[in-house]
Amino acid sequence: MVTSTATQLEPIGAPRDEVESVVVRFAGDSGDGMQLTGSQFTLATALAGNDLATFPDFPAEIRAPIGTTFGVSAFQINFGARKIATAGDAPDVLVAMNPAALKVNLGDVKTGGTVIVDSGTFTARNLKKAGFDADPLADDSLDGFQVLQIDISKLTTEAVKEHGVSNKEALRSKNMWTLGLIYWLYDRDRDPTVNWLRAKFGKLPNIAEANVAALNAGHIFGETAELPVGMRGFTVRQAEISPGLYRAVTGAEALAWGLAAGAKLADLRMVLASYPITPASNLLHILAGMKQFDIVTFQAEDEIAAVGAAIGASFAGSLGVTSSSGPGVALKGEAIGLAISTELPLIIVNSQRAGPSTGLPTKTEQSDLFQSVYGRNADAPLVVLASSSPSNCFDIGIEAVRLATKYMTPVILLSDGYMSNASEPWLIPDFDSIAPFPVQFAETDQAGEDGFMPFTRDATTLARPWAKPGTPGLEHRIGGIEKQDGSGNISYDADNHQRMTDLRAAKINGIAKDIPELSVEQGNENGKLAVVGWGSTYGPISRAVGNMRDDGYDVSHVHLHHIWPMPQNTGELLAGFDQVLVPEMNNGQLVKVLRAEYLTPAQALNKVNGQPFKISEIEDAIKGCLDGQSGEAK
Amino acid sequence: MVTSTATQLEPIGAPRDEVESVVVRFAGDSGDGMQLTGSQFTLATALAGNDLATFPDFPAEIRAPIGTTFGVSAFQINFGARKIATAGDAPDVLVAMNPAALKVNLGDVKTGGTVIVDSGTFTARNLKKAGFDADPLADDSLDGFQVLQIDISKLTTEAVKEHGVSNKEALRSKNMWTLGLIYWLYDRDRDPTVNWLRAKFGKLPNIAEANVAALNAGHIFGETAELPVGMRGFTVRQAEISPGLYRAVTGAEALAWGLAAGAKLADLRMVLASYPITPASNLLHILAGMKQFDIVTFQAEDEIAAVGAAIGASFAGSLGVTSSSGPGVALKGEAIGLAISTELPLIIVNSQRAGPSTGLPTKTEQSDLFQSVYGRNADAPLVVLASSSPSNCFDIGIEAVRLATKYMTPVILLSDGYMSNASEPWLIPDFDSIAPFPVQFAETDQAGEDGFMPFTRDATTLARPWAKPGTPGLEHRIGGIEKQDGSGNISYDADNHQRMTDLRAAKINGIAKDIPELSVEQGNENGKLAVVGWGSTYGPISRAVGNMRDDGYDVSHVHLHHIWPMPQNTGELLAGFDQVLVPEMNNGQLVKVLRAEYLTPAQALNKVNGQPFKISEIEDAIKGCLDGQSGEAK
Amino acid sequence: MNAPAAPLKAKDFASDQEVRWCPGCGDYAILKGVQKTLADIGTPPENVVFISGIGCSSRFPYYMSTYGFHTIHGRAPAFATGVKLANPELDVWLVTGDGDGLSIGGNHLLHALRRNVNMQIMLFNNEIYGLTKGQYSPTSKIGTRSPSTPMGSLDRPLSPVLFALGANASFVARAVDTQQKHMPGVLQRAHAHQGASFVEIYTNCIVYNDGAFSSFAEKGTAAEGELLLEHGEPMIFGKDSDKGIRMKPGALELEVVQLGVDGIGEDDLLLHDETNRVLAGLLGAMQNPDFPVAVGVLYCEAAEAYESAVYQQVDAARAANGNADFNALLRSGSTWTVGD
Amino acid sequence: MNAPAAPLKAKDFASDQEVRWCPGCGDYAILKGVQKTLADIGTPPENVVFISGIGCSSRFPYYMSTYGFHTIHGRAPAFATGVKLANPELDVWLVTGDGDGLSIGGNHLLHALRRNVNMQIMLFNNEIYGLTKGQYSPTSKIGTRSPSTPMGSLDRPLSPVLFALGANASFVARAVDTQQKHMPGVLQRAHAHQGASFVEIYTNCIVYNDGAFSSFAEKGTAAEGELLLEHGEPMIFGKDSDKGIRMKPGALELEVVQLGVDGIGEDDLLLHDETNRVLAGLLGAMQNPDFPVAVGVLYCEAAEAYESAVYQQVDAARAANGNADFNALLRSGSTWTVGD
Ligand SMILES: Cc1ncc(C[n+]2csc(CCOP(=O)(O)OP(=O)(O)O)c2C)c(N)n1
Ligand SMILES: Cc1ncc(C[n+]2csc(CCOP(=O)(O)OP(=O)(O)O)c2C)c(N)n1
Ligand code: SF4
Ligand code: SF4
Ligand SMILES: [Mg+2]
Ligand SMILES: [Mg+2]
Repeated sequence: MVTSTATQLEPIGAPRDEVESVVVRFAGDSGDGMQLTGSQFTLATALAGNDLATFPDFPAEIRAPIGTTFGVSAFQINFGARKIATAGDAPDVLVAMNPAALKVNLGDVKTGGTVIVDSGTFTARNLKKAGFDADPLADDSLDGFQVLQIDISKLTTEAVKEHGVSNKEALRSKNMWTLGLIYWLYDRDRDPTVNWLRAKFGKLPNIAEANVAALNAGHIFGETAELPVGMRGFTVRQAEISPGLYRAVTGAEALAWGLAAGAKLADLRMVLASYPITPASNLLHILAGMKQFDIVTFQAEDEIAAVGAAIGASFAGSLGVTSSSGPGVALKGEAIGLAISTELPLIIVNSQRAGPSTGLPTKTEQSDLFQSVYGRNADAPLVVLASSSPSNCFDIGIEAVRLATKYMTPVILLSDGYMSNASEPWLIPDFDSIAPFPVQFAETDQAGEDGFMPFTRDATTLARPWAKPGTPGLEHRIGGIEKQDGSGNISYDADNHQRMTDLRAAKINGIAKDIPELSVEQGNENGKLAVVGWGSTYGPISRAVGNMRDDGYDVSHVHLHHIWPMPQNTGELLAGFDQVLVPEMNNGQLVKVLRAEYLTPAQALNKVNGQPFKISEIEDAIKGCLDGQSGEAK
Repeated sequence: MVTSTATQLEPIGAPRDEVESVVVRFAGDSGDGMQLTGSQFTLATALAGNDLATFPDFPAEIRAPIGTTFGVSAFQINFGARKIATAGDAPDVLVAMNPAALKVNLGDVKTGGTVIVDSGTFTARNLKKAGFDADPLADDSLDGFQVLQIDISKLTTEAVKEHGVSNKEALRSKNMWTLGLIYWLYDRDRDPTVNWLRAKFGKLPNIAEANVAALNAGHIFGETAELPVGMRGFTVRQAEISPGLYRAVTGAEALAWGLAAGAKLADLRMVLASYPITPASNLLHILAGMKQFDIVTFQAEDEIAAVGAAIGASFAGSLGVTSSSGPGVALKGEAIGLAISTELPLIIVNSQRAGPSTGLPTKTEQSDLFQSVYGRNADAPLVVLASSSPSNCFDIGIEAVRLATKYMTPVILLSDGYMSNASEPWLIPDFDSIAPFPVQFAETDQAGEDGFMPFTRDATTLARPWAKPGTPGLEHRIGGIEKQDGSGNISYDADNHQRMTDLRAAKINGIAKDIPELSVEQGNENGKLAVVGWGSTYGPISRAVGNMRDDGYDVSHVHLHHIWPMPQNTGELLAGFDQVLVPEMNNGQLVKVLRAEYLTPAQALNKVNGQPFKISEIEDAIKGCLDGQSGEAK
Repeated sequence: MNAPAAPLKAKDFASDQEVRWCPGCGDYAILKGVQKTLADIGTPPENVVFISGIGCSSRFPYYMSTYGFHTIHGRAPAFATGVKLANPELDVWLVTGDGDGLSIGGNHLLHALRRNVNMQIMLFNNEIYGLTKGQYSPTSKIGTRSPSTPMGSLDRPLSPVLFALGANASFVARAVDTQQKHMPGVLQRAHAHQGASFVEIYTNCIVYNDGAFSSFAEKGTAAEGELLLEHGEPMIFGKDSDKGIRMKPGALELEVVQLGVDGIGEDDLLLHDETNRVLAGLLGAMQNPDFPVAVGVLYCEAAEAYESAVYQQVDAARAANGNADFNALLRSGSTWTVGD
Repeated sequence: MNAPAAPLKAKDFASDQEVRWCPGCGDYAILKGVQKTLADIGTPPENVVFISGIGCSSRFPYYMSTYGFHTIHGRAPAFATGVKLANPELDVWLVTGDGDGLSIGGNHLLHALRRNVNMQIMLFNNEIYGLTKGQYSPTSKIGTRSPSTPMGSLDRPLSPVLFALGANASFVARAVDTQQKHMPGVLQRAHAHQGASFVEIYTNCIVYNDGAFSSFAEKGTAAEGELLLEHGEPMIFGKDSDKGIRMKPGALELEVVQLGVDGIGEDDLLLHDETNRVLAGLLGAMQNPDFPVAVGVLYCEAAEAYESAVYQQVDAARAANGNADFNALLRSGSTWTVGD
């Protein structure tokens, strides 16, 4: 049952090797439950004290015919005894539940890596569906990998026999068998998963027990079966992690909670108006389940209606939020201009995806920075923020609410498909320790002789007052036509338009004073090379810079959470480096903004293939910048 | 009847003074016929051999109550014996047909300039409507101007008495009386206007003759009345103008004709799909009247439908064109992304107006450059062109069609409200001398074994073939999902997405090789200062640079018609100057693109008050850059 | 103690902004009618919000002393929905035009109507684009010559009320700019209705489409050209109240009959039934010259307002989940502790 | 000489692309039905263009061997209008979904229908958003639990056919995915009609809304749950053809009657009249379980197609102005000569 391309076999129960970090990818058909498997393994790994990061990869099709390559679903986890920055470049271990999963994922596996396949699925029919001309288990396709061919289907069916489940149900537990094996491989505790299974299938005890049996059987198989050379259990030491209570969190969850927390801190009702679009819909779904937090969600007829309703909600004194992905945000441009002109708070969340146009909806990209900073008619400045990791979405969500309400301005918050779906452990903050920033609405006595003046400004922030309909004495009318400075009445006056344009720009630029200065994440404050990132490239850049610094390179990591306006010292900080490299999952956008703003001779490192950067790709680029340069440090 | 703030009077029939150039502004109520007056004066001036430029200024309201300031309509003309670059900074002569017209326009008049008012309209009621607390003709408001108070209303009524028109109709001829006076002032020929009046009112001969009588009466008044000191007739020598047949043309007309000409040269039917919006509607109106040129115009339900229909028309093998202004173009962003992704020709005309949001619809601005170059989701490159003057719209219209069809790409063509409405004399080109560029559609035999491959590319242009539905054998399907290089089938392949992104960028960047190199319009190829403009700032920059060069300043004028991609030598050319100044009617947009692309330390000169630059404003900025610098030339 | 407030007058609802429609524009009359209606209703101005899109008609909010939002072209229903979602207590009035509401904004109008968001939607129908200088609109008659259709328009027009009925609207009515006595009654009914109340108001654009409704909207033509609907009343019209509407025998069609001729009496006439959507459709389709134009409340159906259903869910979620506790939320699901 | 072309078969209209709907999705059946219809009609594939928006249903064009354009969400009618304006000879078929066509795309659908652009519009109604994983749509029943409405949806649904009638559509019909015999006939009628032919096709989303139409769209339920419309024929349905539809006496309403009971015979039943828009509205509103669901051609009215009127104007302009001469155009109006 167990065969191997390697010929020698190791004795059963060999001692475990210690490894610093590992990347495992579970891959199977959409129906094979790979996402569940992955999240259980994640939890077990977190409980084992490793640091980790994960990335689920869903198929583009809703439910592709079983066994086809475009129906393959995968879940990758990177875990280790050190700080884990990304979900990992190349898997050390690939679990392929069918030929299609093997076909799609094999190319990514590290040379010499381990490939575990359910050989029971390698039938002629399945091979054909996956597009194999010949059986890869039978030819030299897998040379160079550690291959574990196990008829998992059959072993699972046998293992669950006694629980009286149908054959179909039995095969549904294959993923638990596999999970059991991987638990053995990395010495994880099965108990939480057993508990979870029993809770999940509470009303179907035989299904629950069948799954438990499969899990145990896989584990026992690892302990007892004869595995190929080098294939023995591993241990991964606990990572040094700040103490406290942790959970796994995806970007979408953290963002939903961050926005909700922000609204609470601002003492506002939140109205989220959104139109479904991949990969942004999750935020709508999560917030739709949080009504008890005084959150109203509204599935509008389209993206324009969504942003319109959000702005209407803000006009009425709530926090208006709208969310979409690139093509949907494109539709919101005109209305965002109105929010800029009327100076109302508004949050626009963009979960970016690969484009242009419909593009690759399920693939990631960070190519909407231009659209965010520049993508509106006329001079229309607003705030642009970008979160750097799943858990950071919580903080950025709060920051977005703070700036939107304090400065009466729309804020675009950039996330991306990768970040929304990826998860990482999160040291859960104490909500009560976060300083609130309650909104002060204008009050009746603020109306002067000539009535209320909605376009007067706070001297420091340049924000105008926010007057809630329903408040006597503050009746006022606003709109998208240019407004008289102060009174807010329609004004066609030439000089007033100049003044208002300048004020709008000054208000946004002034926010630079109210955000943290830019500092280096790793490395020196000046030197040979700064690698400047934004958004979800944080992880790979951080690891790559760390590795290169370990190798003696003079390189620093700088990361921007505030894309517009940028921290006041940005130009100055970057001027301290001989070279500036800007890796982006686009064709070069932040790099252009930095060059335009500071004349920094920044160089682009672009990747637009729908996949996050590999650490090695950034390392190579750093070497490209620094090798061949003279001087003591590389 | 004629009084003056000056006390001395000159003898009748004094000899004429020669002046080099003059700016006259006609201003009155919307109902006073100022636009007609202006265009007749323009024609007479062109026939007199002067160079000229004009600018009409309509009120924002459709039909404001008579006599109010927001109902004032004006027409300005600058004419002279030299090359005229703009409609002029400050009027030498203001004609104010009522108190409101005086109120709105007086501030612009040159110190010492001439103000002609119809004193018959300065009633208490009209003064109040115009917002005057006291009669400006009675106090010191007009000190410092040459004032001609004439009861034009009364004189006109008398002049037309014999033609049996009603009092209302008589007063309608006031504008012709005034025109007659101005004709006398600048020694223009009345005959063309007389002919025009008789043709226009062919069916109402008494109205025609009343107007002719008013025109003549105004003229006679000039010849015979006692005018104030310094107020005598002028002559303006003929300008040196290339010989040939001329006409006056507005930007909207020239653009309509240019696009139509382009379609003809490309051998295509044009489908213009548009949704009305100020100041873009004119283009729709003009093309709607050109059906005999195989032009189909379609007033869509909104801007998205308009761009969609235009893309559909291009898919079907016609030239799809859509037109709007900033807020409307904002709505088209998503669909433009589809045209980029499907690589179909498409022309998007943006007649820019002041923003953000609804802004000042009837005021000009050139603040949609960012939106044009960057304003879409994802990496979505296209071509951006900008015309520099009313007549240049014809050439740029043709260039837009040439690039769109040759490169299978959307082209954004930037005009603006000022340019659309302004007119200038145009040496009419010979259409037969323009080289045609007929489109070669794919043919049945281009389909290979696996069928037609819509995403193969021409090796030089990187353009894909254009296959017309209806052609046997070329059936193919396209859409906004990423396409397999070559076949055009849907592809979720990572590397293919990278390749296609690169190809899309390379195709657009490659166009830089197919456009004229950037050259200086005036001045040296390198030196102390380059003033770089785009769009309708051409005129004032050109004149300002000319004036400053006459004064010995080392300054050159550079102008970009191709905004994206820019001419290949742009960076190099600009690098030859110590300083680069970029005047824009926005808050600094081209300047950012130049900095981002070439790291040129370009400085912005911004103006956002809804008005074109004054020559003096640019001259001042040039002085600001160069004065206080050492060196022989200033 | 609060002194009893003086009853509100129409002018209490006028803002200090100069009204800038063309002299003679029908919108002036509507403004008057609306101000009177609000005074009659007596809602305090601070609780009222006027929301509009873009167009001559959409300048309306500036002229009201209430809260107002002049938004962007066609999207007013979306903004208004957001206002109601944020604060269902506000009294929201929406002003749109035939271009704003039915051309660019057709979809938002459709969805506000079907969702039944509680507001009054007044569509000022002048069958033309006023603000952009006279292009034809989706309600313009076929053959309309306009700057964009110099040879005449070709598209079949929409009927705003039939559109609203097709959109599953729960309240559909019509009023006429010139009929100041009639309009406030219709608007009050619209206000009283729970949900999206759609009122088409014919208005004369004196500049670009003068006289579009002269066959029924003028003093001399109203009696013959118009049918005033009253729930439960027989459908009688004409200067001498001598004409009526009945179902054409044996057909699913209306016909005009002369009372007293061929033995036709009031009993043969249709009684207006506001609750019958099919009847509303038949009435909404009536056009001059063959039929009188129906004005008044065509259709009214009791239904729940969208935003009140929304808040019932919010309340239910609160009841089921207790007070929102962020620390509990963040700690829900699987957690683990990393020790010191 | 041209050899007489072999008659087209359904498979001549199948492209080489793998069909990627979920196994069991109703869209497969529609694909088959459409391919058969096109073969029956016999238009050469190169003259046919399929245009769609975004959604599971909107993947349709990829599976046809004709020209195809998978555009963006909701805007397909606009693209299709452009295609027809550019080349009225093309045979244009539009595929949209209940989300694509009635949520984001409602306005474009509305205007394509009222303009009467000559094309066939097939709205695949599965009462759910398939592609984005199961959110409720504008046709979902109130109370639909979906990822975005965990406590149930609150908006009143739209009826696609009533919407189309309100949009002044000239052809309105219905078909059902599972009824392969019936569908091609309806589609052929749609194709034959000059103008925008609207066909709602019920389709089962097996993943997110399985069984939404089981009360009439399945083998066992069709006879009782459905009324097949035929112009001029009495409205009879039921397994034993023993039920019928008539006007409720004295009311503007339909009712179901049992044939042979209370002396009711075929003569009492309504005859279907495709040309009566009001009848179409009554039929379109019928819903299970009280009424059978009406399928077939609900409404059909002869009308001119928009694009043919457009080209009549182009031809008239040509006839009036002679051949387009650019040099003459540029020299029209006032000109002057500057001498050497
Ligand atoms: C996005 C956008 N597109 C177009 C316009 C131009 N526009 C303003 S109002 C209007 C039509 C107005 O017609 P209607 O709603 O009937 O109002 P009316 O002026 O007739 O009262 C148009 C096309 C705009 N302001 N914004
Ligand atoms: C501008 C834009 N907004 C949203 C989406 C996401 N989206 C794609 S299809 C769809 C709904 C599809 O529903 P329907 O039209 O009913 O098609 P079905 O999948 O049910 O056949 C949505 C919301 C998108 N692609 N583009
Ligand atoms: S253009 Fe027409 S609708 Fe607009 S204000 Fe004037 S009369 Fe009224
Ligand atoms: S999700 Fe539903 S509609 Fe989409 S392909 Fe699957 S079954 Fe069909
Ligand atoms: Mg209108
Ligand atoms: Mg659907």
